[in-house]
Amino acid sequence: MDKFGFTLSKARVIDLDSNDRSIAEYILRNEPSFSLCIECGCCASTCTAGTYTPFSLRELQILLKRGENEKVRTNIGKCMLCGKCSLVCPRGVNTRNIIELAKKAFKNQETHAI
Amino acid sequence: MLIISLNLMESYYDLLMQDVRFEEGLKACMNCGVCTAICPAAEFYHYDPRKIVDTLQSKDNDKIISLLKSEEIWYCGECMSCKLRCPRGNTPGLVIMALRTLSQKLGYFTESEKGRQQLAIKRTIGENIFKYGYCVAAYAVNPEMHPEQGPVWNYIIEHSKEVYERLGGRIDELGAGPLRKIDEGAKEELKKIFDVTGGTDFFNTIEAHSRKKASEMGLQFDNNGIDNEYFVEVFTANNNTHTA
Amino acid sequence: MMTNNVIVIGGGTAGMEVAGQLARQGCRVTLVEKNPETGGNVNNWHHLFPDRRAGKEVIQYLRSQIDHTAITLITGNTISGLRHDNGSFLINTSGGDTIAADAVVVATGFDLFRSERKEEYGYHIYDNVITSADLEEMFREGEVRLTNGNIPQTIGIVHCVGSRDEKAGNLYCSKLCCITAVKQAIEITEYIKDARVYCFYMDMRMGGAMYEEIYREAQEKYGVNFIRGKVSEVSETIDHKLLLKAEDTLAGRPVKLKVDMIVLMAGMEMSEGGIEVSEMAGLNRGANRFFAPADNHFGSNLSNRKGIFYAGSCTAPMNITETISHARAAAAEVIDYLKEKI
Amino acid sequence: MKKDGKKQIWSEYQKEIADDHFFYVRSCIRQSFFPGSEQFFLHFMRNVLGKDVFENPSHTTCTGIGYHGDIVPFSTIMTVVARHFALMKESGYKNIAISCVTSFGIYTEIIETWKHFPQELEKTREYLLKATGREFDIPENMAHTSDIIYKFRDEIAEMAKHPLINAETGEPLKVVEHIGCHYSKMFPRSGIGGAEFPHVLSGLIEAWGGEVIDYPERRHCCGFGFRQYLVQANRGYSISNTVKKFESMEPYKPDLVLTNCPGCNMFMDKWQYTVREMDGSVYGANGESIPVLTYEELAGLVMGYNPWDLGLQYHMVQSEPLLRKMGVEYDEKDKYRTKAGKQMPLPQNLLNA
Repeated sequence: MDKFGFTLSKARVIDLDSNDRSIAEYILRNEPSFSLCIECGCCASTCTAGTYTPFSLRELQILLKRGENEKVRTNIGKCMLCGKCSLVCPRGVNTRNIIELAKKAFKNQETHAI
Repeated sequence: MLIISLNLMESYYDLLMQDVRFEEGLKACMNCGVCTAICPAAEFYHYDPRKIVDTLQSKDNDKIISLLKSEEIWYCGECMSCKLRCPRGNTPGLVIMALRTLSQKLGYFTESEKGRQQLAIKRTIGENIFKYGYCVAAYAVNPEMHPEQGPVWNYIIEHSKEVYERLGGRIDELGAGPLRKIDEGAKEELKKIFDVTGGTDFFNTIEAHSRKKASEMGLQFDNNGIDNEYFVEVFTANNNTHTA
Repeated sequence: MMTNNVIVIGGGTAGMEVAGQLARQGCRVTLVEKNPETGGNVNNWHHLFPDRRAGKEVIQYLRSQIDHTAITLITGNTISGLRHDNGSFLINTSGGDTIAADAVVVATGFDLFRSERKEEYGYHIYDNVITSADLEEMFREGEVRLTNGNIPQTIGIVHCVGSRDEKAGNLYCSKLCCITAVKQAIEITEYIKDARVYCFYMDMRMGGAMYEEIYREAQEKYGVNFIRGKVSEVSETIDHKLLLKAEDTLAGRPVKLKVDMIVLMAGMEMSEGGIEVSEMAGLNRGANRFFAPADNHFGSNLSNRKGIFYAGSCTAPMNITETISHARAAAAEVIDYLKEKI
Repeated sequence: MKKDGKKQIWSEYQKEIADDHFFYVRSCIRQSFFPGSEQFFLHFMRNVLGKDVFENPSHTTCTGIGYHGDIVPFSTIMTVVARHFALMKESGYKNIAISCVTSFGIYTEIIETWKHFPQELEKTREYLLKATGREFDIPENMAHTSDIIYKFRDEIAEMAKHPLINAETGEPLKVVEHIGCHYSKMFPRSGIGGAEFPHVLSGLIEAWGGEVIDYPERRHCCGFGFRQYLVQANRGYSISNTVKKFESMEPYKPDLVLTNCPGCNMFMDKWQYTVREMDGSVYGANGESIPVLTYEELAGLVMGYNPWDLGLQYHMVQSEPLLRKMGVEYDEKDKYRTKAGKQMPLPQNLLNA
C-alpha cells in the first residue's frame, strides 16, 4: 500500500489480442475434437472433481481457447483423469485427452520445449 | 431504528420487489452479457452483474441471502451504463441499489468488508447533508483523507477564504452564491424530510448494526465522528481479494 | 371451375410462388411488385444456406413459376387503395390502375433491420462495419475488402442485430441470422485464407434442416471461433481497426477483441409496404408488427378479413423453404375459398 | 469515420431547451472544486445574454451522492427533489437549469419513476407536505446547464476571441469530450444527441473551431463510482477506470479534455496527478499532462475571459500549454492574487507548472 492507501488494479478483461493461444493451438493440432465443444456442460456436471471443488471442465476448455492459461494451469491438477467427461460428451470431444495435452503443454512450456 | 421482522416463510425476492427500483430493474434476463461487457466494476473487481441478475431471477432464498451478505453487491459504481444497453430493458444497477438497501435494512451489510464501509459513507456524506446542507463542500474535504487530490487541494483549503472569494464563493455567508451558507430553516426542512421519509431511520439502522459489528470485531466505536478504530478500519481496510 | 381473379401483393419468393400455383389452378392472377424487378430480398443474397445454392437459381425458378399466360405482372407499383365492393375487391395501384379481384394474397415479405439503429455498433459511422447483406454484395463482386482496399484478416460477426432486443423494438428472434452467420463465416474463410473469424452469439439457434451440421463443420473444418456474449459496443481505434466489447459469458468475464471488419447480422422486420397494406385493408398485426394470422396452428394463411390471405414472411421470419411451403398452402386456401364462394 | 452517420443520430435526439427564465440549482462538487464555472455560467446568462436566471438561496444538495452512496433512501431523495420543485413553484419558475450531472440524472430518474409509478408521486406529495408544508409542480422544462451552453454555442462562437485553433499552426485543437454517465445513459432521450454519440459537448467543440477526438474508451465512465471513490479502500477502482480512459486517448495526443459533469472533471484532473505519483505515467504530448476543463471554463476562455478569474489555476493540471496554443494572453503575476489584488504564496508541485 502506498501513500494514497490504494493502488492501481489489474484489468480482468480477456484481451484476445494479447493473450497467448499457443497452448490451445497445440491441443487442437493433436486433438481436433477440441474445436467441437458447444458449451453444454455435460462434462462439468458429471465430473467427480467438479462435484466437490469449484472446478469446471467446460470453463477450463473455454479458458484454454481464450489463452487464459494461468487460470487453467493452477486448476488443472484437480482433474483425476477418470474420463467420464469424454463418455458423456454429445459432440464426441475427447476431454480427457485435452487435459492430458494441456498438462503436457504446460510442462513443456516450463522446460521451454514448446 | 428500523426493524424488519422477517417471517421465515417470507421470500427475499418478494421483499426486494417492494422496492420500485427492483421492479423497474429486473424483468427477465437472457444472460447475454452486454451489461458486464462494459461495466467499469467488472473490469477490475470479481464482479459480473449478469450473474447477479440471473441469481435473483432464480428467486432462490438461500442464494439471495448470500448475495445480501456478499462483497460483490458492493462492487457496482452505479454509473448505470448497463441500463443503456440491456436488450431486455433490465437495469442491473437499479437491482444492485435495491439489494444494498435491503442488505442495510436487515443488517447483513456488516458481514462483508465492502458492506461495512456504509458507516464511513454515512459518517462523511450523510453527516455533511445535515451539517452543511451539501453532500460535499470544499471545507468538508479534508486533504488528509484525500491525498489523491494533490497539493493544489492543500493549497485551496489553506487559503480557502481568498481562493473562493476571487471566484465568487460565499463561504459562511447567507444568500445566493457558490458554497454559500445554507440557512438553518432549509437545513431544518431537510432534516424533517429525512425524518418523515425514513431517511433518519435508515441512518440509525446503519449506526446500530455497525456498533454491533464493532463490538464483535473488538474495535473501539464512537457514536459520532471519524476518529475511532471502527471508522478507520472500514474506511481503509482492503483484504486484497476483490480484484485480480 | 369458373375463372377467378386473384391479386397478389408482393413479387418476392412468396408472391411469385403463390401466383404460379394459382395460375396453374386456373386463376387469373395480377402480381404487383413495388420494385422494378421481381425476386425481393433473395436478389440480395449471393449464396443461400444450407447448401450454398446460388440465390440466382432460386430467382430463376421463381421467374419460371410466373411465366404463365394467366399472370399479369405489374412492377414498379405499390398499392394505393383497397376496398371491398359487392363481393369483390377493388385495388388501386400507384400507377393509376384499378384491378378487381375475388381474392387477395398479401405477400409483402420483410425488410432487413436498418442496422444504423443499433447506434453502439457504429454502422454508417465507422468504416468497415458492414451488414450481412453488404457482405453478400462483396461475395457477388468476388472480393472481401476493407474500405482502404486491404484484405481483412480478423473478422467479427455480431449476431442478433435488431432481433431479441427491446431497445431495437423487436422482441422476437429473426431465426435466419444464426445460420446466415455460420454460412458467411465459412465463406469468409474460403475467400480469405487464414482469416480468423469470431462469432458473438447469445444462443446458436440451429433449428433448420442441416443447420447444426453446418455449425459443426464451421467449428471443425473452418476453425470459426464462437463466443457466447452479445456485443455491447464497437469503437474505432487510431489504426482504423474496430474494437469489440462483449462478455465471454461462459468464462464469466468481459472480453475485448480488435478486428479489421465487423459483419452485423441484421434481423428481419415487418416490411414498410406491409404496414401500409395492413392500414389500408384493416388487417391485424401482432406485437411483433408482422401480420397476425387468424390462427397460429390451423390458419397461418388466413387473415381477419375474408378473402384476404397471407403468404410468406409477412407473417413471421421464414427461410426460403418455409416461404415456398407457406405460399403453396396459401394457394390451397385461396382455391378452397373461391370454390366455397361459388 | 463517416460524419453523416453521427449527424443522423444527432438529428434524432434533439430536445427542447427553454430560452429564458431559469430556476438554477447548484452542484455540490462543481461549486466546491470549480466555483468559477458556475459563476461564469450565471454571468454569461445574465449579463451577456440578458437572461433571467434565478437562484433561490434556500435550495440544498439534492442528496444525490448520498443516494448513489446507498445511504439515502429513494423516498427521501424524491422528497428532497420535490422540495426544490416547490421552491421553484414558489419563486414563479417553470424551467429548471441543473448544474450537476448526478442531480440531472436523479431529477430525470425521479420524474420517470413518477410516470411509471404514480403512487410514488402521491407518496412524495404527502411526505413533502407533512415535512415542510410545501406543494410542488413538476418542471415544464428541464435542462442540464451544458444543454443551455449548447443552445447558445453559436452566440459564443460569434463572440469568440480565441477559437479552438492552434494560434501558431492554424490547425484545430484536438479535444476529447467526456460526458457524465448520468447525463443520458439512463434516459438517452434526455440528452442532446442521445447516449452513444452525444452532441452536447462535441457540438460546442465544432462550433468553436476544434476537432473532436473519438477514441475507443470514449463512452467509459470516468471511474467516480460514488462509494468507489468516497471510501479510501475502494479508490483503486476509481483511478484504474480513469487510467483506462487516458491510456485509450493518449495516442491521439489531445490538447484538452472537456467535460460536462463536475465529478468527471475533478477525477480526470486529479487522477492524472495521482497516477503520475504512483507509476510515473503522463498522458499528454511532450511529457505534459492534459488540461481538463468544464464547458463553462472553455466557453470563458474562448470568449476571452481572464483564465485566473475562471479558476483554471486551481486545477491540479495547469492549463498554460493550452492557453499558449489558443493564443490566450495571460498575466502570470495575476494568477495567485486575491480579489483585492494581494499576492498570495505560490502552490507547489502542480502539473504542467
